[in-house]
Amino acid sequence: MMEELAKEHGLSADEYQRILDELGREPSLCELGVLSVMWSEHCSYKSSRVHLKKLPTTGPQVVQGPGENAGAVDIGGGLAAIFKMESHNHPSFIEPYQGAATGVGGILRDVFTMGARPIGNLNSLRFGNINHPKTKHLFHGVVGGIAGYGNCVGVPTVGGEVYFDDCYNGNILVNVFTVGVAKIDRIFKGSATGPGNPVFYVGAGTGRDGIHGATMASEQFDEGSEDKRPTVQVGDPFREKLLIEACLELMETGAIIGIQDMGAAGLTSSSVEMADRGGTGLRLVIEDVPMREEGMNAYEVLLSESQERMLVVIAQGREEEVGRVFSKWELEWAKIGEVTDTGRFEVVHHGKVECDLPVSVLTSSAPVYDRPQSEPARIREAQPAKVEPTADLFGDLVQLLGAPNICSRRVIYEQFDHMVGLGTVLGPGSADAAVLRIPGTNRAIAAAVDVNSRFVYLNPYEGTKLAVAEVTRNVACTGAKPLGTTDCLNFGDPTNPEIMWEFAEAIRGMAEACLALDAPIVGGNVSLYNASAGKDIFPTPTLGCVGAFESESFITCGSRVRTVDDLVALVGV
Amino acid sequence: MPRARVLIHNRKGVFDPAGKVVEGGLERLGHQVKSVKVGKVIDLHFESGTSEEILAQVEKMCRELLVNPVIEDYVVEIEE
Amino acid sequence: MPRARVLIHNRKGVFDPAGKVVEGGLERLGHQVKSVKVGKVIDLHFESGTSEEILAQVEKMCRELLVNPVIEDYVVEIEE
Amino acid sequence: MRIAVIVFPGSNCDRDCLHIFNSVLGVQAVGVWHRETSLEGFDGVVIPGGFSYGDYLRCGAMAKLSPIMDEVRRLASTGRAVVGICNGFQILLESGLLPGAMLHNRSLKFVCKRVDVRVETSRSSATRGLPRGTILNLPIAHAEGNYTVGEDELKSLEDNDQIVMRYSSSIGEVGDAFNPNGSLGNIAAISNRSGNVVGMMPHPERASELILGGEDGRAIFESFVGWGSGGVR
Ligand SMILES: Nc1ncnc2c1ncn2[C@@H]1O[C@H](COP(=O)(O)OP(=O)(O)O)[C@@H](O)[C@H]1O
Repeated sequence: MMEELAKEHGLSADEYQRILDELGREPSLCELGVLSVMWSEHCSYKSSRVHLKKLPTTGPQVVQGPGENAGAVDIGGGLAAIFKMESHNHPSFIEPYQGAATGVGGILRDVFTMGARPIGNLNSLRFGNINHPKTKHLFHGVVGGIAGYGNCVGVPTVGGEVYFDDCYNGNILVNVFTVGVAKIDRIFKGSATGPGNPVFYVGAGTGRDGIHGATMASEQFDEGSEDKRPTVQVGDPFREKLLIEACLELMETGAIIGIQDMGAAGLTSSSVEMADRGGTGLRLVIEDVPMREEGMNAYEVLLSESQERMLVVIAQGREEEVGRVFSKWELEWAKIGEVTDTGRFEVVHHGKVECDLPVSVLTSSAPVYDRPQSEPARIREAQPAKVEPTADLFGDLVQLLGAPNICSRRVIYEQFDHMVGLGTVLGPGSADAAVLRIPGTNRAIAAAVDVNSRFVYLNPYEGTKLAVAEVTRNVACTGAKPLGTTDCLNFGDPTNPEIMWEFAEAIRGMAEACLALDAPIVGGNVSLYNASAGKDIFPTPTLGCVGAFESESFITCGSRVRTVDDLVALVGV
Repeated sequence: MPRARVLIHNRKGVFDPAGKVVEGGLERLGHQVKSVKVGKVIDLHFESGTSEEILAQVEKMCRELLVNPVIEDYVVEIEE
Repeated sequence: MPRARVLIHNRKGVFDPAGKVVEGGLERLGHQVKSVKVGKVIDLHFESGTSEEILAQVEKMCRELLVNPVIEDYVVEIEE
Repeated sequence: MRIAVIVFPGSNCDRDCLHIFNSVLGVQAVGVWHRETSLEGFDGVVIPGGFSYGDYLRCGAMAKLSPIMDEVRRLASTGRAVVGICNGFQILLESGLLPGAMLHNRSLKFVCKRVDVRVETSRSSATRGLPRGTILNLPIAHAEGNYTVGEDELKSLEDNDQIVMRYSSSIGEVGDAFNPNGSLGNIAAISNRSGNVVGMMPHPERASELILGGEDGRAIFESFVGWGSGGVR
């Protein structure tokens, strides 16, 4: 029976056998739930890990590479830019407004978790054909959700990109990016150290929403998937705003040992990851978790993906500071457990042990696959398209400028508050990258997100190199020096060897370009199974880049023609 | 003139942030209330039609536009 | 457990942009509707109390917080 | 001179306003948490923009319940300058310090862009140094800025010179084409009768430094500061 249940949890027969071997016994239902989310593609990167290892991730400017909640680069003046990009594709297809909104919420938490005040959001969106019957609804929902969340938390949405293509008809992409700034010597990590230290839960209460969202994000869409509805969560940007302020205030007190947001797979992945990084164990008491629904069991509490929650390890003796700060900000908080030296993830509910697993089984023992690859036939068969010039070049130009993939994005970015925070020197529509100054200093950064997935489809290796080149060039055009990149790798079904080949080739190109341009990858996200009705999307490795200015005075004027008689020069090959 | 009323709330288990905030506000004013849910009401006026016709039509509207079944539940009330 | 429902609409003569948008949306879908009004519904649950007590209390809540009389009208319904 | 910038749960332009006072104008300003009960020693109050209480129920509705609002009311009654920006304007309306209410923008969408506004009076605490007819280019960012008020009150606002700004073209034409949200009479800002309490939808703090693309907003802060502790004029 357990085997059947394991299958329902998305674990293969092999994977289940591996669990039996590791544990020497059958897991409990609760343990099975925990194992399934930790071993899901979303948390374990089981299909991508072998490839991601090949990316360049170091450099003198790198303050924090992959492995933490977000990456960080040194922008001078004792400051670090902390940034990350994440996908919320599948939830946004099912419920565009809330899917996109909670995507923004999640990426913000990844960044302020590290001690950075978020100063800018960007996004990269892909929709189906503009005339497809679903596109309009999805488009308005996603743009509305990004606006609704970002505007309310008071982080400006300063740039992004939007493309329409048939390949996204049944599987849109919503990639969201946040950058924040922190003092280099005040960066916080998601690590649980010091056995005996209390573990606190802060933020909104836990409900039954989003249970199994993490597994859902790794499953392919099929006809019935629009019915898998309760897995979508509702975001509360108001509470997130309070959470940002409260966490930043608590960080000032020095009471925090480690802090981590509860993202996909909620309480489970956050506590397991914290114990794993700290080389410790964690013991949680379910009935102490703030809940907003009655009668929730351990399984539900562990797997809930309720939004706007954080896990914090506090130095023993500093407990009352948590209460002081979080009560002031009108947020819920509770001590829900402590750090142990057992190396185990233990969960008790009313005295009953619901889960007792070695942390290592959940993390390092998770399966890793080097899946088979094969080059798709289209790569060699592709022929250059023939475009015949017409007599009416002006007419063609007008038509091009009005095309959905080229026309003005004003209707989108005017719905985003792109000025709050007084940082936006060059906002959407004014340059190839967003430029944000850091008030109170003479420093500024630039950030951009880019990829042309059609190029990547035609040649994953060259196309991804181009994406890295484009995103760093867009940053450089504003006068900033590109320092680091983050990626969001949206691909199809990894069990299809052709998709895996696309993936490996894209990584090869990305590695080469990032190395050549000295823009190491400091963080990233992988989203697989982007397919509907057996049809995969174009491989879409979205790149985000952050660069810095030595001084505000190096900011160029953006991409606008200024005055009559200005010189126009063409630079490059 | 026949009228239909659609009452829309977040589904059970789906978080209702507005309700939570209103609850807090009422408490601050000294009111004792167990829980608050905030939803939408849509009143539709028709030129004509029997209750059955209107009910069928409004149900269709709910499916097509008015309600987001992923997170919302609804009730239709017909008045003549 | 007693329950009160407050139905809030924009006052007559006050523009109801949400209603207009829904009206347009329904028309585009081929529905015939004379007019649409979009409002709020607030459901309040109480531990206890008679209908009269609750009605009095909810009326007070409406005056103090729930309703903005400059633009809104409301109706209270009590259920036991 | 000491300015209070009120901070509600969900305010998000409080830090921006503090920056303009403290770092750009060199005027001391401090954030005051909404649960405080005294504004003793302050000469003016700014209620900043944002989403107090998430704008749930109605914009500004929850904020009016905060303890600090009694003090804001008291300070207002002594003639000190009280300016509400965006969500702050909505809070002043809900609190009854200014007449009228806000509806959703007629587009039903949030709108963030620069607009031109025409100054309609120089007797408010926000426009004291500015001649009537001055055009200011200021950002707006709101979903509910569609100001409305009863006919009689509108007339009284007009008769008493309480309309502070209207949306306009860059050369000062006022008309529907320049109205970003559908507000009655193209109103962008109003004041109370004595002119010391002002609510405005535009964000002057976002246009007070050249590096952010304009300085028109500075005049508003300078007027506000200049209103001083002198009380009713
Ligand atoms: N989803 C979005 N969110 C915010 N800004 C956007 C979005 N899409 C496009 N923009 C902004 O609109 C402008 C034009 O976008 P795009 O057409 O992609 O420009 P380009 O091709 O020149 O990079 C850019 O400044 C970009 O940042």
